[in-house]
Amino acid sequence: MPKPKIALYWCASCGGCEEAVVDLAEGILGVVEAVDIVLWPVAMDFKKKDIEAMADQSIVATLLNGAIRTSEQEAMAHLLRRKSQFLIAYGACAHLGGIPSLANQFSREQMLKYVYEDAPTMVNEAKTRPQVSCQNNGHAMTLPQLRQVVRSLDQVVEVDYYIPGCPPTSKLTQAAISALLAGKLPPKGSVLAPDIALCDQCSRKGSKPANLSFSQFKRPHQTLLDPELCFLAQGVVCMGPATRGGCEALCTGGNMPCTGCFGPTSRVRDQGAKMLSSLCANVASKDEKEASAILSGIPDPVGTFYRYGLAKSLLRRKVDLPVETPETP
Amino acid sequence: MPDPNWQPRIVAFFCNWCTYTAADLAGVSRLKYAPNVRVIRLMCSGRVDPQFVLEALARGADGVLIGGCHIGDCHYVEGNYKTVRRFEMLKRLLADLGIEEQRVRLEWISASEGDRVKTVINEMVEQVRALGPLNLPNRFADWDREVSEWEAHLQTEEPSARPEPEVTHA
Amino acid sequence: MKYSYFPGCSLKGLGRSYEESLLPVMKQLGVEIAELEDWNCCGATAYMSVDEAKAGVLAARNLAIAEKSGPHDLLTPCSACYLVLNKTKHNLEDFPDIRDTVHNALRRGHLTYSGNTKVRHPLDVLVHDVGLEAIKQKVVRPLKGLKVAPYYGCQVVRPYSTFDDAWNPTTMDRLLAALGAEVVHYPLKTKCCGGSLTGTVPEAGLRLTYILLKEAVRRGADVIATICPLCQFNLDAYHDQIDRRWGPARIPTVYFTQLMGLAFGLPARQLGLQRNFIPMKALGTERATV
Amino acid sequence: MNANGKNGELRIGFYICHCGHNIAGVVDCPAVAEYVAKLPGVAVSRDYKYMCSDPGQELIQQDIREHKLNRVVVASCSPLLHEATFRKAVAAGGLNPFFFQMVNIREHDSWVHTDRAAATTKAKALAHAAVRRVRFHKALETTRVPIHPDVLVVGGGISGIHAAITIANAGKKVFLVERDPSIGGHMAKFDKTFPTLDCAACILTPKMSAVRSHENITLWTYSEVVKVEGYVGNYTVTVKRKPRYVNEDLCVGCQECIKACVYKEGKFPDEFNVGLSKRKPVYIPFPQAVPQVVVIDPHYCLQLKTGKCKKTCLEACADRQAIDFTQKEELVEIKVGNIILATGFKLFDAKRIPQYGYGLYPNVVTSIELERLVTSSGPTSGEIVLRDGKPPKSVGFILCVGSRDMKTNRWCSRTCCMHSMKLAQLVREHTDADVTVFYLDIRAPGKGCEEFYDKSLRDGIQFVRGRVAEVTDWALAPEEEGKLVIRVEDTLAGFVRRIPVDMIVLAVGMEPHADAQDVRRLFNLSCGSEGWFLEKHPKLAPVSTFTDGVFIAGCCQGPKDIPDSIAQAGAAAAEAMALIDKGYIEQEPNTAYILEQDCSGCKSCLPLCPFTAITFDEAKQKASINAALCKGCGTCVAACPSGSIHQNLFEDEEIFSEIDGVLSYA
Repeated sequence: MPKPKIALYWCASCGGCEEAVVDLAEGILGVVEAVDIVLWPVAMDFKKKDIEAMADQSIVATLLNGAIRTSEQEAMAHLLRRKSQFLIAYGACAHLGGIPSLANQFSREQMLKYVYEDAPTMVNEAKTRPQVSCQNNGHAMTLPQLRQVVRSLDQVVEVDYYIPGCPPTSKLTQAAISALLAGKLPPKGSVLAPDIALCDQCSRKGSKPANLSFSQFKRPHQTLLDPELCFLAQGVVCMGPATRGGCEALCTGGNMPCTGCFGPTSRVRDQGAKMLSSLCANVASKDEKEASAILSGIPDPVGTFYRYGLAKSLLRRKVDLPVETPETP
Repeated sequence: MPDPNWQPRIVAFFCNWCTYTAADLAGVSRLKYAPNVRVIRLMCSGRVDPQFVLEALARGADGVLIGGCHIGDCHYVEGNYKTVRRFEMLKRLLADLGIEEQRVRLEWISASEGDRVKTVINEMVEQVRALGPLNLPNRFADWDREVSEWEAHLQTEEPSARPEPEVTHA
Repeated sequence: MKYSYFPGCSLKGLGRSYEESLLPVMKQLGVEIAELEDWNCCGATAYMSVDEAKAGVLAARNLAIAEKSGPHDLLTPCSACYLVLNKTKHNLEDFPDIRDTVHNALRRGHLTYSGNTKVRHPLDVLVHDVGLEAIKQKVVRPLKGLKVAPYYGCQVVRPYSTFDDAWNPTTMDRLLAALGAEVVHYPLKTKCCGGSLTGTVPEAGLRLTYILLKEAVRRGADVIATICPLCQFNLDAYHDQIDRRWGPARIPTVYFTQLMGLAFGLPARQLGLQRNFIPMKALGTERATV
Repeated sequence: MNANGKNGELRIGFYICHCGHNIAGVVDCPAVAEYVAKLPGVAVSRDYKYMCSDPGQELIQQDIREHKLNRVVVASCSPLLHEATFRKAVAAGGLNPFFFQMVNIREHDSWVHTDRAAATTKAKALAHAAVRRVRFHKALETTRVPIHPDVLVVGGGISGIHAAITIANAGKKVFLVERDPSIGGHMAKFDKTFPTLDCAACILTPKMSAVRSHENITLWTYSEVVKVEGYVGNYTVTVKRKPRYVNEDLCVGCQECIKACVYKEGKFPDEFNVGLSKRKPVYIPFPQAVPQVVVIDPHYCLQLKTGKCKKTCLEACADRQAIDFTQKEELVEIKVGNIILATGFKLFDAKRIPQYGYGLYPNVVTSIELERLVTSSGPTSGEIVLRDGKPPKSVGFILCVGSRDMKTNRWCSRTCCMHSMKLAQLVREHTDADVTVFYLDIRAPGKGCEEFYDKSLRDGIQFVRGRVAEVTDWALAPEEEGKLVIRVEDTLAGFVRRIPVDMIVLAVGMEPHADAQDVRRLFNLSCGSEGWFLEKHPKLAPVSTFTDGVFIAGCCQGPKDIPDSIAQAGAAAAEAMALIDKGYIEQEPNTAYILEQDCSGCKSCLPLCPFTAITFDEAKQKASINAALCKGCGTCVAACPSGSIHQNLFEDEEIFSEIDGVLSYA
């Protein structure tokens, strides 16, 4: 019997998710033993046309990481969707839009202008910008089109499962692959991680007082972080209470507060709104001005509450940005 | 082009004890106000989850009005303190995401202030009318046109992109 | 302590003794006063009742000049000016159409008025900013035994009773008491002086003037103290006609600043007291030991 | 979540009420019914004239049985009015009563809008929201909370006295708390009562004695409520008992100590006589005071102020030893099930209208001052005299002082017309004075009051219609010399008059107490914009408040005369007794709850609950909510960062579906 075919692909991502797969270490050998990897651009030399040549649904599962922000990524997502029985959003970017979706606070024009003209490290006097198509020495050249909106994978194609995290842990990855191979999968659309917030497994949980209220918010660089005390008890925003667990509390274990990469639990529609609600409710002051001063300790609410999830938040994007009419790439 | 028939749609969350009752009083007193507000009754303004506000905006509300008891008068002692703090941050968040401040409003209206319900609703409807439609569902659709059109384009190319069916020759 | 100063037409004309007494008194108290440059008519009287927007332009020009000249409050001794300038401030806040007209007009004159300059009456400034204690300190000749009827008139307390009660103001009562005078109970303190009716419908206007005078006399006052040039004129200038109609009700009417000047030991001539039709009797020469 | 319970298929019944023309006059009810009929899950959609009527309710029950409905939505009036009615109907039809949702299309729609199309659109949107929401409803049970049978009555005026006696007579225990040293309130100061002119003391004193002697009434005078905790059926109230420096149990009211006081004469304004007489530091408020116990005023008592006094009072008290200078303020905690507030009113301060000269001219008096002058036990032993001791030859009454006035109080104080007429008649009876009443309108709607007005006219009392401009002492004509002159526009004669009189009586209106806002907060009530305590419904629930188990009676709810106050006091007593005799109240099952497996134990919710209903289970490392303590505000639900706290009747999904519903119809 032929081994089941697996594809790994990356879109708008940092490469961390690829590392996470490599981090399976010797585990990867077991995986390689059990499956045939048919696509893994970071490690193996398969081409798009190889995939195109395969019959629809002939790949058992594709683990796709990265957000979707170019036409090419969309095309690949559609292609892999068609060829795979299970399409799995792997990592925070594919799951929620991830860090790349913070770009949804700006228009494409603002971004290109900054990157190609205004950035302090940029020397580009001609103000050359990447073009979707151009002629060079009589050769037509094309580039994928940069979309005006950054999207999570499921905002482009149907997704069967999600493996959360920036990046997902080896344990979760391994467990997901095992479940997949054993055919023991939860209902479609599930996030393959515990449906309980991070505090449940955080080693600092016991140090959190029962009557916590905030009279000041500090950012991690503004204070010497106590290695054992609950971050919220130190006045440092920790997204743990609003974030799905399953990450083994690696950040809080490493003396950094949770920034929310696992996304919300299944019971929450908007992770940022929920965290905002909980934090603000517990601000100590009853005076409107004083409360406002305390809350000014969180200077960037979007970056704080939606660090990984702006694309999948209820508003998705800064809503008053110009809408550019799509051009065929 | 703005639709000349457009009417602002405002979702209101009123607490059971003060503002909802005040709205009842406005009714009993036959005060007349703009018909653009849809009231959702909650027990306390403290129940207003910021998710509700975002959901309302995302689903097509042009504005959201929250009504609670005056500070110090909360039926549940201090639910409205929580509301006011959440609202402060929510306003900042919404501003950062490009939603005008006047589209969300928090008002303390006690059970006896039926006329205040009228004033606040009329004011807010006019403010939101002046701002024009927010219309997020349509904006979402506009944004996603780049995706749907590309998808349609990919489908037209699909037959040629598809591999020849594998044919085994004997 | 520094104030801009809008004298208005009266203080340069019929009511010049008001200015003559106000300026040295303020100087004695160390209050700096700078007269506005190029001020114009406040917009009062007839103009205000014919076209509020245009009257507002006149008033606002003065306010704009005051605002331009510095962050000081604008001292406005004449009650009519005080009312019109304050009314204009209110109108600019409350009525968008007036605001537009006024701002357009100011813009053509390269002026702006943002509403920041406050319009203050000297009585308000003296009692609330300078303070009765500081005033007492300057009294060298207390007005002991002088019975004064405090008369406020209408425009300073109505409709904008900003610094005192509309029906029973007491600021001047307290000020006069601080000078050592005996303040008589004078419940007519905000009644009409006859206003411009003394000239137009004398049978109505003069009757009002007469009531004020004869009640002051009946209550044993030696002098009526006033804060308004028109009141002072009405109460002082028509005694011959009043004599003819109702019999004599002779009592001098002076500005409260003139009484302050006397208490501060300034000579009567320097305070313009010689301009009164009904002269004030000379005060005793008793000097307090300072 | 399985929205349909075990039935599987969702079968919603929708009913829209015409409410006669109240709704149907503005909202196109059949069109709404037709629209809703097409929504998914709707099995029956009807419009009907009066849904709250018996046939309307029967219709719902019949449909539940015949059409196997498992959800019901009624669009009619406010749920605050009829939710209970329809829940009962749904239950009678065999469904759990909480499979029901109400849509408010009367108070929130037809009554406040005029545009038929817009109002109909709004009704459709609201109906759509309810139809969507109701699918998530769950079967719930109400819980029963027992009612503590004791009652607290706050305020010992005629209203509080009547309420206390009524309840006590029914065999329930009552605590009556009064701020002053004696009960009796304003009525104790009155000489006679209108319109019957019967003696106020004769009808009040027996009731005051009854309070003192009633075995079921605990009377605490000179005491104030300082804290109220709990909820209907279970209030814990803290009462501050101010020291009167006299042991109430030992004092027999012989008043020997008053005679013996080192002050030989009264020196301090007597509150009961509104300052018209003087009292000593040790005093009894008035001869019929209840309790008959003296009180020592620490502001004036030499011993209490300086510690240096001969203490002749102690000697006079001798071996009774009732006087105790060491008495301290005491806080007492009591448990009651219901509270009746009868805290009354204060009189308008006439100095706020300076043009009437009160406080300036000695012979301008208030109505209550004249009342004390008329009373035979008053400071002048019933002689109506001017300050110089002479009887007045003419008296003017100015009505609506601090009433029906945009500058002071806008409301009508309701009693001043009749009260002034009573005083006017008494002035005519006691003196030869001419009496003129200056009025805006005469309000005489009470039983026997119009007849009383007639009698006043026949008695020769003059009535001048017009609001008095001012009271002055300056004369224009010889007959005005030495008199007070009332300047008024006589609106019937059509000219301005000057009327000289000797005495002026200002009929001062009623106002909420200065601390009404504090009292309101203490008992968790609302006030109307004027400051009177707000009743739950102006017509249907005039003595109930929005806080269950707290009732209001008498003038704290608004100005009224004695019969109306007594009627309200009786009504409040009956409302409280109805709850006590039922023995329990059913609590709306809108409590919050935590799903244990979902809770991460983040503790964010713990500080948010003002009722300490949320506790943390250290063993399980999870939070849990005590349903008995939870009041259902939902603040913790909104705050739970992982969405693990839910609220019955207000589940997230229910509210989200309502939001989507109201927005799904343009």
